[in-house]
Amino acid sequence: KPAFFDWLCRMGDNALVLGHRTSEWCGHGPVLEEDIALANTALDLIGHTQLWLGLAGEVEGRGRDADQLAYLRDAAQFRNLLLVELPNGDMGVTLMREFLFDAWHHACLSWLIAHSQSPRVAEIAAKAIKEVTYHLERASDLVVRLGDGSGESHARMQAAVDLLWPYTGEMFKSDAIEAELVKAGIVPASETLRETWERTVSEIFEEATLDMPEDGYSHLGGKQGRHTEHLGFILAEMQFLQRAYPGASW
Amino acid sequence: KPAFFDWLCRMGDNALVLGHRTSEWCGHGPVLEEDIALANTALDLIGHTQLWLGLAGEVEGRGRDADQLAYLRDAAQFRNLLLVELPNGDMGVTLMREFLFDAWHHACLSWLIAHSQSPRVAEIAAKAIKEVTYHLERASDLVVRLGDGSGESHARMQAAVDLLWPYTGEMFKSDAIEAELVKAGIVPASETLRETWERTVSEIFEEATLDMPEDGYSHLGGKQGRHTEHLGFILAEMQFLQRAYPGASW
Amino acid sequence: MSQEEIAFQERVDRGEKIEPKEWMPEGYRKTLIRQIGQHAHSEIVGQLPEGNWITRAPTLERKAILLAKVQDEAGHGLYLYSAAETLGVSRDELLEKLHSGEMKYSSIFNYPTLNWADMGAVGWLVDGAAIMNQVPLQRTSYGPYSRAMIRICKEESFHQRQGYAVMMKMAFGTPEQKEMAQDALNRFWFPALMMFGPSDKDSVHSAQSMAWKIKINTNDELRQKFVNETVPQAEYLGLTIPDENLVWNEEKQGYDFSEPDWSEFFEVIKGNGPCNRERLGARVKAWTDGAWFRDGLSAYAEKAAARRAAIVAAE
Amino acid sequence: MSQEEIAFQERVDRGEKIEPKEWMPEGYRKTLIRQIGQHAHSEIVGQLPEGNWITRAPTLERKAILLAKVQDEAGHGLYLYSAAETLGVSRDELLEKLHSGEMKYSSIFNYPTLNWADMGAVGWLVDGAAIMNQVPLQRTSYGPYSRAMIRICKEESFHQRQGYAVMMKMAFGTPEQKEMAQDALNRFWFPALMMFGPSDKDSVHSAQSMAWKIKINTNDELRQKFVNETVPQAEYLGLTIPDENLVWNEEKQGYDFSEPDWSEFFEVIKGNGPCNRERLGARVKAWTDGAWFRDGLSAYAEKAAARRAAIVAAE
Repeated sequence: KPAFFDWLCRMGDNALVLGHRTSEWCGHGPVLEEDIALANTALDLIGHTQLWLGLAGEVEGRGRDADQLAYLRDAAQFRNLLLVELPNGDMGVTLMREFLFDAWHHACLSWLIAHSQSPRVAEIAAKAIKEVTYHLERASDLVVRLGDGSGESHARMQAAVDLLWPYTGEMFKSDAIEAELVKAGIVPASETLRETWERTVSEIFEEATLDMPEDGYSHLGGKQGRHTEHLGFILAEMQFLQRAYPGASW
Repeated sequence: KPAFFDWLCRMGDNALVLGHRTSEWCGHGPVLEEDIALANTALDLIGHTQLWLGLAGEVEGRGRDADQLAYLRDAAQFRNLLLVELPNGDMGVTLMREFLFDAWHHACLSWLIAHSQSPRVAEIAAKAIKEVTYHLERASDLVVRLGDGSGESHARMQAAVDLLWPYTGEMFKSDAIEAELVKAGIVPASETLRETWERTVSEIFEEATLDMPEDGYSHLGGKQGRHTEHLGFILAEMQFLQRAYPGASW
Repeated sequence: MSQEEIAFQERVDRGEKIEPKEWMPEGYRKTLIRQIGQHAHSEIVGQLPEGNWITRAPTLERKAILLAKVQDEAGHGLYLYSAAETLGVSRDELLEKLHSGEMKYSSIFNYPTLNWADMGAVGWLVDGAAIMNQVPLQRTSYGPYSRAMIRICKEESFHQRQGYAVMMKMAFGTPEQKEMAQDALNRFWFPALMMFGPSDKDSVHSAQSMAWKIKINTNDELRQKFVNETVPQAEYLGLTIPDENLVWNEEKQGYDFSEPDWSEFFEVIKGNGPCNRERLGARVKAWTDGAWFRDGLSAYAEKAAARRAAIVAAE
Repeated sequence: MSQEEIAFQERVDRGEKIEPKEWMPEGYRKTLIRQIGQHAHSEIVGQLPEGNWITRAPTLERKAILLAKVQDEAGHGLYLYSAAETLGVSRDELLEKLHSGEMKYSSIFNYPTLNWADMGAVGWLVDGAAIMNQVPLQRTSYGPYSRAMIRICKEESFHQRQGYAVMMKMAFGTPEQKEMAQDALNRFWFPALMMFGPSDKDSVHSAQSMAWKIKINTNDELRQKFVNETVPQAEYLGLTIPDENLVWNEEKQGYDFSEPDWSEFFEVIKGNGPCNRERLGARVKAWTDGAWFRDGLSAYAEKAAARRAAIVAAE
């Protein structure tokens, strides 16, 4: 049960933190259509956060709801991938991160729908996958168009790949908490998602004329609560009102 | 007494917020000597914060100490000038802001030492002025050297002046709270400091070959708690630990 | 008036809609472009004051509502630029004029959002005033504009209700929350009144615009209507409108109230509002930083078109 | 060995200090430049992990202490670049090598600071290990280096005590604070042990450096000394050193402990540590963004010199 809680926080925190980063673009996008699409993506992710952290709170059974989990845990209790907390960089980095994450997210949700022994988990995954399918299509399309676009857009997209690649390995790295849930048939072993992910990524990169880096060093730790220095600043901002006015109703 | 508390917060919050902005440069300065000088300036300002807010807490008489005032008030309770909460910009903006503020700060402290009917206020001013004199000398020197430096450094310094000028009028704008204390002989009327300030600024600008803008529209409100959108973000970061772990001892 | 102009005016008077390809006076076209363009700009600049609180929204639900709202505003911008495009001006041309300062956006967005209750006040007062302006425009003479306004008004009134809901939470919340609500009302009341523009007595364009049904009511009529509707809402919230002269006038069956400080209004229009530099700066920066993105997409579109042409040629 | 080299080695053996203008072997000079430069770089990069918490320091006093500490580090950088300059290399040359990646800084600064207790752990463990390395270097053969180390060690031991004081507050504080303290110790323990470098058995340079008294103790000696001193301090705090193999060895009158993961050490040196990109990136950005500032000061200095020359010529 603590393992299940932990895993649900991983899912919820990915959505929450990526939603936060995405929402930072609101009103600052390169074209109006992007302003709309980015706000929409952030909105979907906040919706997923409510579902995953809501279930996490139920599983934990200590009366914490999704808001309390989102707003009253400090960085070391967060379980998101390092990838999603990195600064937005330019729109190339933001889109590439979105694409690399979506490709994993889609594979993960697909497995959960098809195989999870937890009906609640399968149900949330089924709700989320519709939106994530759209996110993945949109991100793939833009990666292709910008990768195979102008000289500058190609260079920026390749720089984004090279910057983010060392943070992708964490998606496929198992640990004891996951192993427990894999045994129970609730979640996929992380490494089993790699093949689908790599297929998606290599297909899109080929079309986008982008090089896939060699696998090298991977930055790890997010799933265990060891984050980058960025997460603390995200939370200081996100949690301010709940921290400053404890118990108020909004 | 509420007026006195309010005025002491103005002094303390100026030091706190400018100290915060200055400290953001730590480790990111253009030369090592600047790293040292900026850290030192920030350190001095935090020291002044402790003195002013410490006295504010005593005057208020509700048991709040300097830390509680610094860490547990929200933006609308802050009384600093808008000038000090503006983003750092480049080093030109940071130095110009420092100079414009120091010139006022020095004039204000000088008055307090010579005339304030509150011995406690005069005593704090006497402590602070040594450091502020040094800040003003340093900032003046750099404004001159950069203003009369290269074409680019001149252009950046002039751009900094033009950006910051509309925020200087607030330093010389009185209100009812101040009027009460002026009557009691504790503080100077804001407008009386303008002459000294303008003399300092115009002398240095002349040497620096910088143009003094026409007086135009002034942004107001900081002294009454109506701030820019920037202050909320400063406080979210600054106050995180005190807000997240209430009552802990550090 | 030429024959064409007379015929045109008769159509407008009969309540017919003017459609894009139909003849219209040059002044009508120009006034519409200015008005629709300015409205479109207001929608996209209007993302910023509320966008300022998205990352700090106090609950996940509030965050989602705010995101949806900001997204709607961008969507409204899109409808309106499309409506303007039917008059022969491209979105990029209009944006260029926004960025250069040649065209304006609503001054209200040059005020800062300083506490969470501002998310309520913006919805309640700013969207409220906008709706008051826009509802009559559903009956405007230009077809595409009228249809855009119908769509927009539906969403705006939803936003206004959401804003009022935030206000209720704050006004009926803790003492600190109530204080924030009052502070928000204090700061937004007069700027909201200014949204209707100065008294029409001083406006030269109004008469012609009203004849063309581009403008339906006078500024003063709408302002009075807004005050009449808003005061009881503030009373329900237990908040005080920051106007000592506000009083019910039995005779006119409406409130008497103080004029806003029009010198402030003109200062803000001149660029001296609290946030003019930040707001326009943010949009210009977004546009400039996004140049490579737009260029990249264009380059791809050209390549793709060339590839398709090559395939067609080979067949 | 040449006569000069023999004489030089005899001076070193007698404990004489070598001064800047005196003859020295080229290898001695080069090794010193590398060692002092790397130490200077470590001081300035070392501002960043602690600088990360200045804006979030939990009390005004803690903020002031942290500011003073970071300022001291920059000051140490200044002494050390000056010491290196006496060997004929300018600060700018050394910085260029830092920025290009040709010269390194201490790997410890590539680890992130993730909670407030890290401000304690950095002082206690990182400064503690640094002092352990530096105290013997007060007796190093090169005069300017030796004198810089005396000054630096005094301040560093003050920093270490402050760090330990933060650790005490955290370890004896609320359960959450104690958890942060333990977490900080868990993350910094092995990186601190790595600060002494790999075992000297594997190092080719060590023997020569020791003969020249540029290096005084072996890495393993110093690491053992550090563990012996630190374990009781951790016990006093009620914290657990994250090493299952840690045990007192009565015979050697010291602790047995696990080797750090040297593959991690070499990865971090290669650039793959958690923060290498951020740390070096921040310094390069500071330098690049500051170019106009440095150029402006130079331009002024030239103008001022020309003005003085003109006055002299006119007299």
